[in-house]
Amino acid sequence: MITLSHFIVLGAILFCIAVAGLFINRKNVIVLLMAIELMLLAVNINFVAFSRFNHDVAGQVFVFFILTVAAAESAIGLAILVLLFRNRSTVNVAEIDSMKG
Amino acid sequence: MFNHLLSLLIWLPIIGAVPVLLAGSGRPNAARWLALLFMVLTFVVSLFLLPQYNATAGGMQLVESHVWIASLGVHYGLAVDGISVALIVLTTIVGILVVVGAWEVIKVNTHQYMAAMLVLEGLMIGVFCATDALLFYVFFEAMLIPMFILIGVWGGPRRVYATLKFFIYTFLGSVFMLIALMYLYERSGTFDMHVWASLPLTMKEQTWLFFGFLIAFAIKVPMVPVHTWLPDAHVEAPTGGSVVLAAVMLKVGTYGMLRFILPIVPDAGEHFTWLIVVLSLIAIIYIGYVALVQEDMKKLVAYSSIAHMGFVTLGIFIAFMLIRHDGNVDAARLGMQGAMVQMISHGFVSGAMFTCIGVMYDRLHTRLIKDYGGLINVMPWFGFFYVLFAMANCGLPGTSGFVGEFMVILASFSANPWIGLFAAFTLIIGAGYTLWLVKRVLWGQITNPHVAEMKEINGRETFVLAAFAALVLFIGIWPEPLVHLMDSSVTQLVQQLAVHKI
Amino acid sequence: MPTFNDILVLLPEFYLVAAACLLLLLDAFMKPEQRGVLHWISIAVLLVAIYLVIAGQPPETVTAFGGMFVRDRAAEILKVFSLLSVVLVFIYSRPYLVDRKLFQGEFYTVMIFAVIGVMLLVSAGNLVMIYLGLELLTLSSYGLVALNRDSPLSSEAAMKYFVLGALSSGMLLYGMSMVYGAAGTLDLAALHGATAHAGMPHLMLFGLIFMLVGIAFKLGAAPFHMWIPDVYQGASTPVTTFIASASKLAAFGMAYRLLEGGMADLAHYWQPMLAVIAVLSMAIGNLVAIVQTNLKRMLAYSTISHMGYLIIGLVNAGPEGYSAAMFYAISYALMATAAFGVILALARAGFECEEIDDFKGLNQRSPWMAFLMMLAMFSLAGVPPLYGFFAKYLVLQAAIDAHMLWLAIVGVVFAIIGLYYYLRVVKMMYFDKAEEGVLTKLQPDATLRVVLSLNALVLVALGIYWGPLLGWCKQAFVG
Amino acid sequence: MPLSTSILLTIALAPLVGCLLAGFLGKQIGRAGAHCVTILGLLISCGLSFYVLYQIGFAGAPAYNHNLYTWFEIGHLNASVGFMIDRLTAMMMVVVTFVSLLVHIYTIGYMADDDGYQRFFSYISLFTFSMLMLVMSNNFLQLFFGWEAVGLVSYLLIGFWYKKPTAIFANLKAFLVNRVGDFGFLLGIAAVLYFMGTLDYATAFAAAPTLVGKTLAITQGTHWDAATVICILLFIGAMGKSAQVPLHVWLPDSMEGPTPISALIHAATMVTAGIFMVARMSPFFELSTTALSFVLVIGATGALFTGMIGIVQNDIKRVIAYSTLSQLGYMTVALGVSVYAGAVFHLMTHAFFKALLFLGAGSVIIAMHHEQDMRYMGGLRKYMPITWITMWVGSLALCAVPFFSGFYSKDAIIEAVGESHRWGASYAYFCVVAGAFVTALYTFRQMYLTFHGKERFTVVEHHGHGHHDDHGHHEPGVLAHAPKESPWVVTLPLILLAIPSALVGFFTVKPLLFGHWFGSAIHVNPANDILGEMGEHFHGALAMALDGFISLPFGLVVLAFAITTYIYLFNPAMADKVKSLLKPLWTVLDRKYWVDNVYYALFATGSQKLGRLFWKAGDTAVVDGVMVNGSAATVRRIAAGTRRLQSGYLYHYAFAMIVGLILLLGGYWLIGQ
Repeated sequence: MITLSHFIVLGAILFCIAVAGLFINRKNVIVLLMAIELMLLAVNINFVAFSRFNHDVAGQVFVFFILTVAAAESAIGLAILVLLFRNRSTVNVAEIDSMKG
Repeated sequence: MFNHLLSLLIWLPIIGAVPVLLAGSGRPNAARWLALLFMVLTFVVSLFLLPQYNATAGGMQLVESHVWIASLGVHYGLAVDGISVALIVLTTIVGILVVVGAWEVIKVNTHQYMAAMLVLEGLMIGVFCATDALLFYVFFEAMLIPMFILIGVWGGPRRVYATLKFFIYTFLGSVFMLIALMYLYERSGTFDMHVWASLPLTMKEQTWLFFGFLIAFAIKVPMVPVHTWLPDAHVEAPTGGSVVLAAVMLKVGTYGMLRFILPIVPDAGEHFTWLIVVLSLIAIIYIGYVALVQEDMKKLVAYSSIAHMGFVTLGIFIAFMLIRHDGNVDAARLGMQGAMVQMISHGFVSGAMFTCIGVMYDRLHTRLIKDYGGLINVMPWFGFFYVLFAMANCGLPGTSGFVGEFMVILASFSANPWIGLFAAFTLIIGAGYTLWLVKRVLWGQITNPHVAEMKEINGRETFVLAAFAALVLFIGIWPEPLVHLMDSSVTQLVQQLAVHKI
Repeated sequence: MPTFNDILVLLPEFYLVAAACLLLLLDAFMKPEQRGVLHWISIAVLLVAIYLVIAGQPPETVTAFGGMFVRDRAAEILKVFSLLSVVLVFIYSRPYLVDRKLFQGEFYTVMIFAVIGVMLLVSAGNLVMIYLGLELLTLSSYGLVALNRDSPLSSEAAMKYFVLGALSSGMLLYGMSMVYGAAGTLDLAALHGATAHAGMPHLMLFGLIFMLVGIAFKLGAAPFHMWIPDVYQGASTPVTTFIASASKLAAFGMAYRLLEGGMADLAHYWQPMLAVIAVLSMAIGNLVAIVQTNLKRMLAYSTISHMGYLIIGLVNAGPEGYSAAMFYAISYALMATAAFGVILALARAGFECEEIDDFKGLNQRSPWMAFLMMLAMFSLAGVPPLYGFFAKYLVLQAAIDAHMLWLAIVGVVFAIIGLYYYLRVVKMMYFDKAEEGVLTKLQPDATLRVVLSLNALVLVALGIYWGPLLGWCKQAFVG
Repeated sequence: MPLSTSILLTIALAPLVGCLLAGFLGKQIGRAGAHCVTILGLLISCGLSFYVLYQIGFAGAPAYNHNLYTWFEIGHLNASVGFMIDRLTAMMMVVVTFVSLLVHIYTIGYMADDDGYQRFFSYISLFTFSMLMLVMSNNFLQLFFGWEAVGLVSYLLIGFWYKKPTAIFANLKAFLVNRVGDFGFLLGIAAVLYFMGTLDYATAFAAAPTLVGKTLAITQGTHWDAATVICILLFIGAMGKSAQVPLHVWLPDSMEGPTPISALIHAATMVTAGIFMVARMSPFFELSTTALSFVLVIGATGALFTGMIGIVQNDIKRVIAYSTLSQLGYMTVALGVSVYAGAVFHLMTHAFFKALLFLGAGSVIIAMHHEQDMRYMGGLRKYMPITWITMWVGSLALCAVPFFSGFYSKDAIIEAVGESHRWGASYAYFCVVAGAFVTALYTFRQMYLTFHGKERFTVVEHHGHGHHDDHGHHEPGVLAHAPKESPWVVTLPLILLAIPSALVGFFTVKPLLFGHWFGSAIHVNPANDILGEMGEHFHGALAMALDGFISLPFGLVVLAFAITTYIYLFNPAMADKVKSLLKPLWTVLDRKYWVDNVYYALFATGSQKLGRLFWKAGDTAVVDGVMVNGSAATVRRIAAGTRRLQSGYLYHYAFAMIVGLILLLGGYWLIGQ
């Protein structure tokens, strides 16, 4: 029997992976974008699961909004990435540290 | 006009700063004359206070009260009692003398200097009038800005250190007062200081509030050990800045004690009287010794200011001992009155001393004692004034410096002979550092060839010094008008001390 | 079903969306040399929006679209000041943009979209609306930060902002999902009633914490503040100004909606957490600002500390506190526009005027600008009689009101430390001599000067007479 | 006829007007103008003082006691400025104005060539005003005003030649030492106020008996008798002003000032203010035998030991200065045995003969072109006969040779001490008797060295133009012109002072000492009334003088006369022999018992060291270093550390957010617990 807990745990695991991806990854900015997508998906799983178990459709509607925004977000993210690469000739996270302190 | 006399006094100089600023850096003379005009106008208006204020009746008079911030119950509340009137007149007099004193001395950005002075004057008057605690705080803090600019822009080489120290030090103290004010507001729902005076508070509350207020005012006064900003600020400040700082701004600290600590937290005040008394005595003796060995004239006078302000705090708090332990109302009034007279007197004496140093500095561009010597040979009239003010500084009878010290020592002795003894020690140490300074600067052969070229004071400088001299002598010879002006207010303060609030 | 009334309630927002689209079109058909017209039209558009907000203000709180959208006093005030600050940003930035060849239509349209995001966010009545408003604002902001396409710093800042912003939205969403799971509703008003007896209290609180992270990030409070310095520094100054003003108002609105609207019953959980965040923000902001040499970066840290003070107001969790915090947010927006405005007024092609040393001897070169900057600095430092003091005063009072005297004391202690770096700027301007080679000419734009002067003088005026504004803020929360 | 206020005001203010005119308009009115206005002022003042003395002392006018104006009024405490004129005051006024008048006249000659002519007149007139305020006061406050004001003028006058390093050292020293006394004095006044609740003499004196039994808590459990505390504190003031041991060190140094003021201030009037004050306060002092014994011992010590220093001095003025110290000791001794009238009597005679001696010394100094070292004098009697004769008159009076005024006052004191049974009286008796011998020794030595014997100077004519004020720059013992008698403005005061020095004692001893002339002005307990006892076997001034010839003190004077005559007239080499014979003693005296050195090391150097310690260790190191700059540096260090957290790396930023999240979760867990 798959219970709500399973979904929540799955969501949590995905979320953790995404978050870990964000701060453990020291190579490529693209991976960060992927991690962000993953994080939103984790959230989506939560919403869908809760929606299903709460018998409330609003959560699923929210998921659609999230998906839409995520698409826009990715577009902007990639655009910024392109810009960054044009200016800095690198997409290495460990090299983006000209501002600090 | 008389209904809004106090508002007029506050805003006249502040608004006057606008045309002075507009005169711009290109027309320094216009700025000077305008500034002088507004200072004189303010002074004239402040003179109206004397007939308008009924000294016999006492209490807060010339009340103005308008709702300022309705939702908080904050008022634009102004009123004066005798002490305020005296301090306001002191402020306006010093204002004129400072403008005249800076006449040709300030050559760069004259308009800004004069405008800052005018704003400062208005704010200081505001402090002495405010009956609403938040308004008081606003004036109290706002004063820092023009003073910061005055010292920083026209100051000496280490002005940055000095101004930052001055500003942060003072700010440090006042924010704790702010907390205390907020607490009282929470308790009472008002900022009316009069209401706070009758607000019952537990000892624990009073203790915290006491220290909140104390740290603010102790820094402003300044009391040992939070005094080190003052010598630095004085040394770097331009003459006018030093004069205002010593003559008026320090009084704001002790004035605050009168308005906040005494009526609002009398029981804590009584409990910690020993602390203030000890700190005051340390200021008198320890600072006296420190003053003795200063090599910079301004630093020396600055330290002597600290010592003299020690008498003010001593006089104020000795009243607690006298009232609460001995029930000696007359002696308490004497001590308190002594503190008040000392405040006014120190305003004139220290102002004059700093003006004198300014006169010398303008000629030789050094404040080090060792660069001078034998000044009397070339500047006999200056020497006359200098000796006069030096004597006032060491409390010679017949000068204003004596009156307050005398009263405070007498009252202290009544409270406890040992306190009187230590306080009276100023007679020796005060004379020591002041006259040694005079000896090294004024007397002797001229050793520095540049001193020989120094010119006698001109008419403008003579006017300033003579005005100070006249005031110093007047108060010294006949203090009764001043005492009478403040007497009923002092009596009320003393009566308030007797009220237990727990 | 949505009615015409619903649309009327959202009239300013609808109007702005339409106007933004029109502007976009207009820009497409406009010759580059006619952009000046676009500038004025944009300003006019915003002014009309302000008028619509004020004129259409309903006598009491109304909701639209089934509670998705709330139009109340608080929202109105925040909207007015956000719009106003964007107007200021437009006015201040024109010469700057022209000098850098950034004077393009998309700046205006994207900015207007961002402010629409602000308006939706502060009026949100539902978690979905919160998210959408927030995303509209932040996505626009990402773009704006990257506005200067040729600047490596800008793109770096945009990247950092983007990644961290996405992370924080992710956390916010994750929190929302849990809250949703626990309470079974996305509607804030419904949440309000549901939080106390939610089926899964732990889930609820977990959600709360994740949402707090989202709020703190948006405000820029420590330890979620890391993006602020880099973004402030890297973004072109007009954008920084926007982020420091309208964006902070929005963040406050979001915090208010989530905390008071949805989570008021859990206040005793989030109060201490926010208190810790406030202390950390004040500490880190004020401390690190001391060692900065770049003025924009210094102001960034100053923002962090100011957000700490703002949060003190939130910690109160009562009308007193919210009004203080709102008052604070408004004051901060005005002070930030003034301070950045001076930077913008002094910057020229090839000279950003963002190093603190660039301000050396400003009083000699341009006394009036120095004076305005001084007002802004003293106001930021919280010295009376300037506006910033009263804002600080109110939040500290709110802390005492909430029986958190210690928080007020911590607040003032850090205010003292903070004082130092503001004074340092004044010191540079007034006490130091200008360095050789520093350009001495000002931007000649008269509108900029007049408006900037007004902006800075308002700090004095509101310092002297701030009763009505406080009254409005109070009314917004007393209800 | 009661005295009118306007007369008294005129007496006090006439010198002040003179002072202001000469001081502020000195350039305009010129030298002659300056001395004219001041002397005129003094003439008025002096004449009216004599009138007042006549009225009060002989015409039976009642004592005057009225306030002029209120200085301040606080509650029941009224501090006023006013005059109290009784016989004591009247006598003092006459002494002060008379001596001052003569000094004014004398100054015309003495300061003739000085640049600061007008200034000098202004100062001495100011002094007269201050001194009059002191003696005429009817309350403690004004007393203190006068007390300090004379100190101020003394300060200004000692440093009159402000270019001389020694002068400006001396005036600072004088002021500071006086301030030590004033310190006690002020506390004494505070004590009076504390116990009496008033500063007014009449009220306070009337209430004096209530002091009996009152105590002052000094520490827990220690209570001191109120009267004793008051009296000793007040007397400390007198010790400063009247140069009593151990506060005597300033007076010899004060000789750096011009001679007229040495006569006026540091001999005749100001230094006797302490004596006057104690006499004035007799109602208090009579309450405390402890205090009186203290007074007695201090005075006796001064009378003998400071006089001894005079023997080894070579500076003509310093000899007289030490003699003044010694004579002030006598007066104090008289106070100590409750013989206030005797003290005041001696004060008066001393004022005349000591002023005379100083002015005579000044006359010699003029003649010697400002050479003050007696080793370069000798044989001057033939050059300046008037000075010589008048100085002998003064010297004989000083040595208390019968019939001279000094005899009556001093002998009475010695006798009274002999009669007294007060604690310390026998020590005092030894001191005053031995003091008589010492007095004679240094006086005759001085006379011989100055006026008699061989001339120890040479006259070199056309030795350039010796300028008047470059004192000490010329070669010692070489004069540009032969010494000559001083002009009449100098000799006239000498003569006018010689007359009372010789005669005043004879005529006034009866009323002043034994006739209760002072009446209620001086209060003596019947138990302490030694003068009363002595009066029982007083049979007139003549008899007293004749008795004096067979008294022990006179014998000692004769002995001293013989010794000095032998040494200085007949065997000058003997002086050096005695000196080497008594080398240790001589060193002790020459070093003035090392008191100056100890004080200098302890107070001047010590204070500076202490000050520097406070400044560097307290203010600079602890307050500024640790507290102020230290906390600033700490903040800065923390800031620099915190700054490093902002590493610039995205993953660190993200990590910080995660940490924050975990913190909050942890916090929640904590709350949950």
